[in-house]
Amino acid sequence: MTAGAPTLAETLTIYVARQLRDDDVGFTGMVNGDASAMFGSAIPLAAMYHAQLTHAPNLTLLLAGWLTNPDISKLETMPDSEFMASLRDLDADALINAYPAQYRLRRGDITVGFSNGAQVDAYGNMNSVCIGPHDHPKVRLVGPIFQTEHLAFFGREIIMMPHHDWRNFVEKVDFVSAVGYPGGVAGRRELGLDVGSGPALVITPLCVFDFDLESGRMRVKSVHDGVDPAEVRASTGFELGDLSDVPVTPAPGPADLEILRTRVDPRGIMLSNANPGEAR
Amino acid sequence: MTAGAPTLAETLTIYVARQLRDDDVGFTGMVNGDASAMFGSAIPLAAMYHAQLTHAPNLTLLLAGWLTNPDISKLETMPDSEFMASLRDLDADALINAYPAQYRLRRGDITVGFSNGAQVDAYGNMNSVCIGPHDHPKVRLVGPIFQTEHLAFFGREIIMMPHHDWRNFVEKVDFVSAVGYPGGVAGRRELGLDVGSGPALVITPLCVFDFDLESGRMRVKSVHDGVDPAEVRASTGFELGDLSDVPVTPAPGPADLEILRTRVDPRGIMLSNANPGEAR
Amino acid sequence: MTEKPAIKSKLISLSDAVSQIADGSHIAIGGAALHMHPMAFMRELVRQRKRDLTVLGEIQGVEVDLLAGAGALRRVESSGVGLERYGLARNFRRAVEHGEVVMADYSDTMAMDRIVAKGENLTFWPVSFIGGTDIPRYLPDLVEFDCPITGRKLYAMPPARVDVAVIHMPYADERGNVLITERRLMPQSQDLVYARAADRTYVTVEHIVSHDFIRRSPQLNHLPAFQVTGVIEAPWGAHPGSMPDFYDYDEGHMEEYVEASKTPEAFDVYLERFVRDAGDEATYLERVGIRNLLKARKVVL
Amino acid sequence: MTEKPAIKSKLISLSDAVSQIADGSHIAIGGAALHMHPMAFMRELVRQRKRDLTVLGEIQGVEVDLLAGAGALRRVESSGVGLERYGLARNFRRAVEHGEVVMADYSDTMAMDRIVAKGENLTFWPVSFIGGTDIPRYLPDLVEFDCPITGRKLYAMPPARVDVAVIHMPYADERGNVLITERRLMPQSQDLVYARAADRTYVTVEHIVSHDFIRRSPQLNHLPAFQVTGVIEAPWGAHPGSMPDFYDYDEGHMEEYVEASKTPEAFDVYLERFVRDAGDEATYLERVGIRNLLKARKVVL
Repeated sequence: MTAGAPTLAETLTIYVARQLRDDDVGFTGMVNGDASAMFGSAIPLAAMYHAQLTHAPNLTLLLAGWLTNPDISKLETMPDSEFMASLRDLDADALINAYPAQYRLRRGDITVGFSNGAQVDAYGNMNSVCIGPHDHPKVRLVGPIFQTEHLAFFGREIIMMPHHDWRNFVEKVDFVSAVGYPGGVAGRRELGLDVGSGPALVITPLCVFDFDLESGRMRVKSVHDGVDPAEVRASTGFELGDLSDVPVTPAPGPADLEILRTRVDPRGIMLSNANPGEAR
Repeated sequence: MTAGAPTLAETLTIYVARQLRDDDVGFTGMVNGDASAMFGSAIPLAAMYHAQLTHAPNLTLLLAGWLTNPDISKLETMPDSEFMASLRDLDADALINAYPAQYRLRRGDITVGFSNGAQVDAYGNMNSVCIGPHDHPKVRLVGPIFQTEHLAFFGREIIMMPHHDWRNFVEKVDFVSAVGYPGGVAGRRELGLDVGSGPALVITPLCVFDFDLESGRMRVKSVHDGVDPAEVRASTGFELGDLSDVPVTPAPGPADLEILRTRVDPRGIMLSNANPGEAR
Repeated sequence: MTEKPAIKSKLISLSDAVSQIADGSHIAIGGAALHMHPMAFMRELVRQRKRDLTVLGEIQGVEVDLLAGAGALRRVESSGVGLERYGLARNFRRAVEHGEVVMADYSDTMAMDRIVAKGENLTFWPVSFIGGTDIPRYLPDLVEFDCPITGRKLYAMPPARVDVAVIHMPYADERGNVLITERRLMPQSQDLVYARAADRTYVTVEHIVSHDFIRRSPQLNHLPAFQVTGVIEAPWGAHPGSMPDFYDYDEGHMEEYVEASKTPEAFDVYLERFVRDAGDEATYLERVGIRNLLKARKVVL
Repeated sequence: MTEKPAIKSKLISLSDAVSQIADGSHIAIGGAALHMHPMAFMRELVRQRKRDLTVLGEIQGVEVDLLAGAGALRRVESSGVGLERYGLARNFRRAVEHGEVVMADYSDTMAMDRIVAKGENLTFWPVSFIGGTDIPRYLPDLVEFDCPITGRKLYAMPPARVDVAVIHMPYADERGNVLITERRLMPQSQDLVYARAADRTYVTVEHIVSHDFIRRSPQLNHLPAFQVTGVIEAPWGAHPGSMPDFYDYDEGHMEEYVEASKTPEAFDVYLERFVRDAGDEATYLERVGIRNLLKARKVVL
């Protein structure tokens, strides 16, 4: 069970867990599709639950905003929707059955969130609305959904991108459905957005990005073990600057890995896909 | 049980019941104090329930906005508060346990309401805030409570005044906490208030008033059996005009009275006070 | 004694309810993605060949896709349309890409707040958080204004037009009281917002129950009769989507649906077989097949 | 492996909780009239001689009257203060008539909406229905403006300042999860609005229960721990008012209270005996007397 080198999913789960604080209130929705579900739901859920079991027992896990501190380890299958009775009936602290939900969205109750989008641009703006012009889109996508609020109201947003490709890491998104740092932190302030919110990290199958808060531009913070920085550059549609000193994304230690494998995901239903970066 | 001439409370209950339509949604709170409770709660509740048993079976009775169609006849004592567990547990269609409540206040879900106040003036304005100037009141009263909304949003408001005295029927109230017809219906419209709402009747221990919608002034619609119109005039602090042709408030028929005594208030807990007009 | 009228029954047939929906109506539809949508009502809208409908809500799914594939749809006002594990809603996507359907893009909160504003009869709702997005660019009815208190730039969002709400619920009595079981899911709470915002509200239910059944649990009666226009008994009414406490979504039928939605021609065949030619819901369920239904019914409670 | 910190307990003593309340605080207090107020907390505010408090809520009662009678109150922002069958709140009335306490008069809906606006972090709330009343005349922070959509005259009402919320609830665990029984009364739902609007929220409860007790009924956990600053076990914490499922209001003690409130001198004697000299809640309940408590406890469930 605990043998074997960490998979990328495991490495990223522990990496994300280490970003979490004991006083965090973390929010993730349930995303579908193999790679999307891994990046959008499984890694965030497993990371928050791992953090609760280790350094952040008081972290609050808000599943889709309506299930508080569910016991993720009791999941028998990975839910493919956030609206299923199997989630509703999961052992949890609170089941919110009212609209609006209990957490105070606009007050910043959520201190860390997870989201993804079809496109993200150099300034962390996101797009899940359309490819091509809005009036005659080449591809009509889902819509803004809760992405707008994620980047406007949540504390640190961790953007989980299941695919890393120059077509979805673009200089400018075709439709801004959620706002990063156009003009940096000062630009956010001018737009009336909370400067304590916005994207903190972007995590892909190849690397981790963070942001230069002055310029607002995304920059490579680390590349994953075995990834050539040149591949990151080739897969990214905007300028990344000098990548020669970029470190490797830290690997999980054996203790963290053991907890992950035996207590967070004992049935192997969340992180079992050994290579979530199918687009790589 | 069914012998005996109608009491004033019984007469007024049946009178109010006859104002009610099959498609009405009626709202009353629970008011305290002997005469106030009789006028403010017992008569409206009994009237709505009587209407449900007779000509208006589809009328919706909303007790304090949070209990829908309670079986009033099952009450073992008359509740002296709208926040009591004995009301909460009364046999009913719906118990609203959310804020805001289910009914759509500002949309006019409530088509008929009941309220009272310390003062009411010639234009149907009401006051439950203070006697004397607001900054240094002679008497500090309760506050605007829900009175403002009653007269702004409910359809026909029936103001139930337990005391009829020149000190509480005044030319102008000391503090307008709810608006009648200043400047008539046109005046209401100018104030941005719905012209389909506002006070329809004012019922006292002496008489029934309605309104001249053009001038907005209150006028005597009927005097109760045995009341001298001169007593109404002497007890009213504003001009009432010619009262020589004013009819007598109609008496209930024996069938209505029997239903009231045997099915609406079988324990005699609602309308048992023979003379609710203690201030008379 | 006055002649006593009867207690009104709000129970009507599916076809009578749908016949009361005018072409061009703005309809808030309950449910989310693959779940709890009033699908029986949707199919009857298709059977009666309704046109130019505007659908609104938050997180639309198979219900909008069905209407789009049947050519019943003109406009969607929502935060999204998708089929979860089945990906993009293909009929919807095609209709928007071909300019046949217009999508008005709101964020989740905006999509709900404009419906809340309608229900509360507010003249507008203040939106503070869309500066820098392209959302206002395509919503010409938003008006920029300065907050009267803080001077901050805000958008005034008008209340939504909601002619009709249609939601699918577990239980109702004939009078129109609607009961939801104790552990309700967020979309069911949102359905109540739609129901209270609309000018007329139709509720399809899995079971019509007695009035006494309702009165035993008044704290679960979330939509009292006076707020309901009509109730319709529609067993399996959310199929092929899920209905909590009753059935999960029907994987077998959804695969058939999604496959058909890949081309307009295939989807027309689907519609003919399962909706138009089927003629009613009993025949629809017959053609879906009892084996699919039994499989979907195996939910863990 | 990182060192594992402990699960935080939010359980604190009544005196420690009250010591965290600064003079001059703006406090939203739960309950209504005679019911469900956090009275134990009020008594401790008096014991610790807090001053210049502003109380806000909707339908205040004996809790405001007690603070007024103890000289702890500067201002009330609410739709009303009253004692139901016991009439006007005499200490409050006297304090307002003597200019010692200022009452800011809001209608019920306004009183709630400004607290909702605080919780939702809205910069203002639009009020449409107070034209012709004297309400805006005495609320100088309301600003008239024209609806950006309809041009209609409206008032912008700023969000309330809510430094602290204090509510009394049936159950909580040590972590701060708060459980209300299934049939909750409207004031309990309003308490949740206060709790979510405040910068800090203290919850007194009849019983501290296990974390597992909460997890058996997550649908009744209406205030998850992350929204709670501190929980305090306070049996009979709403006394002399009522607490549904536990006790009715105490008629015997209320009569004594109301009689005492008729003069400042008599009320000072009351305060000395039941609050200040009593020193803590156990002594308060001892002096109230077990016979009064047992009588109030006879509620029909």
